[in-house]
Amino acid sequence: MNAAPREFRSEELLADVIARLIGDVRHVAVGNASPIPATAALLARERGHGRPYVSLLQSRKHNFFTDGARELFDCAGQGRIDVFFLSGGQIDGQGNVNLVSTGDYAHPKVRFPGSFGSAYLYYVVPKVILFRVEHSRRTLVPQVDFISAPGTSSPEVYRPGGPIALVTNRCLFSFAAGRFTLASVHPGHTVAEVIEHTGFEFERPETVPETPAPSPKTLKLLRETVAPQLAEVYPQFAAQVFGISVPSPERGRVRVGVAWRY
Amino acid sequence: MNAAPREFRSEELLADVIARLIGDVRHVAVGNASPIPATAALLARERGHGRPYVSLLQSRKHNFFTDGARELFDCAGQGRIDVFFLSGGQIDGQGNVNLVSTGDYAHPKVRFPGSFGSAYLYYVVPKVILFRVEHSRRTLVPQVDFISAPGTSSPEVYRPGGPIALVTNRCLFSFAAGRFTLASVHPGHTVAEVIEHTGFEFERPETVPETPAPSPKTLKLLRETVAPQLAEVYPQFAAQVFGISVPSPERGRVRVGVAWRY
Amino acid sequence: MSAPLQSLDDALTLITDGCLLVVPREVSGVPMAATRALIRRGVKRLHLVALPTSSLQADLLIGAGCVETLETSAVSLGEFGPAPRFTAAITSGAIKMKDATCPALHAALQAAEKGVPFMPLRGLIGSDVLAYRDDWKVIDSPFGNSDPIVLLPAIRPDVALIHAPMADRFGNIWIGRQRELATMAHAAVRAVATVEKIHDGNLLDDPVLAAGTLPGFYVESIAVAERGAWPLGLPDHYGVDAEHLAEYARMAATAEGFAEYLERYVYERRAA
Amino acid sequence: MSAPLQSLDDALTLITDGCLLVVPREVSGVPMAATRALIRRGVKRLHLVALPTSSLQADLLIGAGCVETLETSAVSLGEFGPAPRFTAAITSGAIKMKDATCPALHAALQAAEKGVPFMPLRGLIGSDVLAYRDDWKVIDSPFGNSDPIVLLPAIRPDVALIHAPMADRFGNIWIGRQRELATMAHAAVRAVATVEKIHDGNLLDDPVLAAGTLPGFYVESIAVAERGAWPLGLPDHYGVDAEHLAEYARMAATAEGFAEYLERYVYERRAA
Repeated sequence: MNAAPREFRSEELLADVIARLIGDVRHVAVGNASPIPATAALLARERGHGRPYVSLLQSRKHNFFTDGARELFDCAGQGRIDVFFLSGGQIDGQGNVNLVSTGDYAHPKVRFPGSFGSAYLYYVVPKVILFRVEHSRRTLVPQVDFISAPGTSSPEVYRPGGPIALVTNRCLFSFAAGRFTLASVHPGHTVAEVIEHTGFEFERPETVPETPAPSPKTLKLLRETVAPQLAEVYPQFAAQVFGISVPSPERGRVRVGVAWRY
Repeated sequence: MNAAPREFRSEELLADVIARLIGDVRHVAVGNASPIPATAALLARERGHGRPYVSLLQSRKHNFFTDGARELFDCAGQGRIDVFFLSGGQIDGQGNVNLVSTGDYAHPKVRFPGSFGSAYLYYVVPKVILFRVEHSRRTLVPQVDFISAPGTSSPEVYRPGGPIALVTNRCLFSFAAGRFTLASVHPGHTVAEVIEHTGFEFERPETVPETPAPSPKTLKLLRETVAPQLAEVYPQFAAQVFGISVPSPERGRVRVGVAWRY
Repeated sequence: MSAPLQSLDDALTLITDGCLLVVPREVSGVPMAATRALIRRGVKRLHLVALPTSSLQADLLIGAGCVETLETSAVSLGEFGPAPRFTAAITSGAIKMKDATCPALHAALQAAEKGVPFMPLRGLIGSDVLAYRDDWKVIDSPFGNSDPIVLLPAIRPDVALIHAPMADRFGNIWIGRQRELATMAHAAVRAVATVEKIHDGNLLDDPVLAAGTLPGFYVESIAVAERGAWPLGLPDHYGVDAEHLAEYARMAATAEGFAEYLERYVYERRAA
Repeated sequence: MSAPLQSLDDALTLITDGCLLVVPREVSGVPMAATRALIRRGVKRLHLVALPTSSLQADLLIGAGCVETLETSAVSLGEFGPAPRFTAAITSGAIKMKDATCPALHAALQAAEKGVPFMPLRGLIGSDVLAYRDDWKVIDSPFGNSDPIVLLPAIRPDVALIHAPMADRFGNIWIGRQRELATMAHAAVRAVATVEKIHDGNLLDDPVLAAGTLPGFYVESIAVAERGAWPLGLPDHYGVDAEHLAEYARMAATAEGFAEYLERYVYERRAA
């Protein structure tokens, strides 16, 4: 339709990619310090005219839980959470995620915060979307040093959930049958670059499509409708990316993905 | 001290007996439709100057639970309930209680309401006081037809709790090592009468003492201090026994032990 | 999520013949108006779980022939005597009874709430409650003394049916201290509620009200039923109608009297 | 029960060296004033359970040498980066770490709440979280498909330490939606709380407040600590002090900077 280059930020592209991955589901939950997945979930809700239900766990407004900190996990165990997001200090080609440490567990070289709910949610949430902005051989490795949660399980293990995709700053991988497949490369990036910076092996079709840029309609939705909602939870992010500033007495500054800097 | 006959009602005697059994503990819980145990618990609290803590499960005022209907059982499982009361359509000489049915379970002759929490609380509450006003060969049997909860358990079974006594309209039995022992006979009743009306065998000392009548101090406490508190939960009982009438918009009439009439 | 507010009959359409239905104990806010509506509609073959006990509600449903299986710890009219239709149905073998004990039902619902296949429970060993439940298992605990412990399979009801003081137009329901109502809704596939009234605004917006609120996310349909627990009570709102319960106990003592009760108080909707 | 209201230091005497202490996650109302008081007193060898994660609180206690064993799912300063003293203690081997996952800690506390020796949990199988926990067991579920499932032993803390908006003179504490605070108090042998203020009257007398109240029966001691969660936030009351947390992250990046932080903000009581 429109071959002219459009102006958009990489955060907007990533949110658009993730919103498509979310698809038509009932309930998306977004953990802490995840402004881009939160943007994507709110975008999906706008497109779906109120569906899916979006829980931003860091928010008071977009968070219906009243049974304490366990309710998210109980809710997931009941099968009521369709989509969740996970990241990792390391992610490997089998979909294993490592949120604990590198090197020997008893004498780690680098310690990450810890596994959070991954060792449970990765198993029970049908669509887990892996999200790691930094796409490098340091983060995307052949084999994680510690399996916080495995990408797949043997058939006797109860596992209605698992990874469906991995989104980075360079590309989108889909995940099936225990392997990643390069699904699309983001505008401005190349397949060769993806191969160079990926520590694990992955499938790829002969021709790898380019990730579609966000449409003008999507950009308008993001900037005019989603951004103001986001500002309650991620004021700094909303200001940086969308130029939206809403004073929030309850929230401090948000730095994207900083927990994973090492 | 005082050899002159004193005027008291049998409910006052039973409450006094039970209050002594309660002893020095932290927390007494009283189930539904149990006005005499409730009277005893409130009497024990008056004597202990606020200790034990008394939970009347039928009350809003004397009931601190805020975690729903399960909190009583969780609380007992935590070891926070020291005394509880159970009754039974049948009670046998091994301390087994039957709250389910007589005859064959599949084709019962008489059906009682059901086991309630007995199959749990009898095991975990340290002092369970059995209370059955009707002392007859129909209620106190050699062997219950259905064991809602057993009087004792084999050593490998986790069982910090169990029965310590059985109080009836005729006497007080203590319970230890899987058997009842006649501890005292209430004024106006005899050992011969107890033997005649008890369906199970029990130990008894050569001389069986008479259950002490409530002291004037106890009667004063019961009538002036306990009865008004009781009226919130058991208005009919408080009116009948103590002549106290407090209008209560939330409560209907209470008929003592009527659930066990058959 | 838009408000699932409906008429009473429409709200109850989820409760179909053969449904595994969980209802609360007699003092937690029993949906009696909804129960009468279900009887009028003629629901059949319910697997009724009363958490953990019941009084008039189970007795009415049993007497009206709506129940195939009953799973609970006790049915009784309390101060008003035995539950006559329950007692008659058990002695005649008209319904299948799964006798339980209160904390076992709480634990089995919590298992479904937590998405686990079972929950352990102390007690029970050596009782006939356990002996007659072939769906309950005993294992040696792999911790501590390897002592035996009972495992109870999760109960995941098709529908949880509750009554509460109020709901808002977003489907949120204020349940207060009756937190077993939240567990029921979490454990069930779907929750259906009647409420005394509609609260203006969003219950989750006020932190004090939110603390006692079941989020609308779990709630499929809501109908307003004023005094919807009558003749039972609603905690902190109204007490039991003692005269009516005494009348019920008298009438339901015989099958004929019970039929007359249904005619007068259920089918003719006089009191609904 | 009389009111257990005490001074902060007196309220904390229950938390002795070697104590198994459970504390709440970073957004539930963290007793930071109490944490600073514990550091000033020099508590040692804590077995600290953070339900299910922690931020500044665990980092401070670890840095100050109060912790022997840490059991939690994650420690991080969130937007302010890694938790530097936690990270340093793990890489140097100064503390024993028991890595968990959030729902496992919730389940283990609920096991203690329910008086059962263990709770089952889905997930975990095939993870190194499970591989490194020799206190967790796997059995084949005796229900359904005999599939493997993890059993977690109950965690029964000696003390649960919480911070909440208010308490009354009867020891009741209003916790609102932070219901994990109730589970912590139920599971622990004793609960100790700091609160922002004292509520006149009895919290249990008002059904709306009662719905969010932890009964005083579980509470051993309470101290008033205004802005007692600072520099963390208290839900619906105040937010995090972002400048302070950024300053902490900078200072605690080195052992020397952390010592200076302690001197300035903990020992000198400037901000307590």
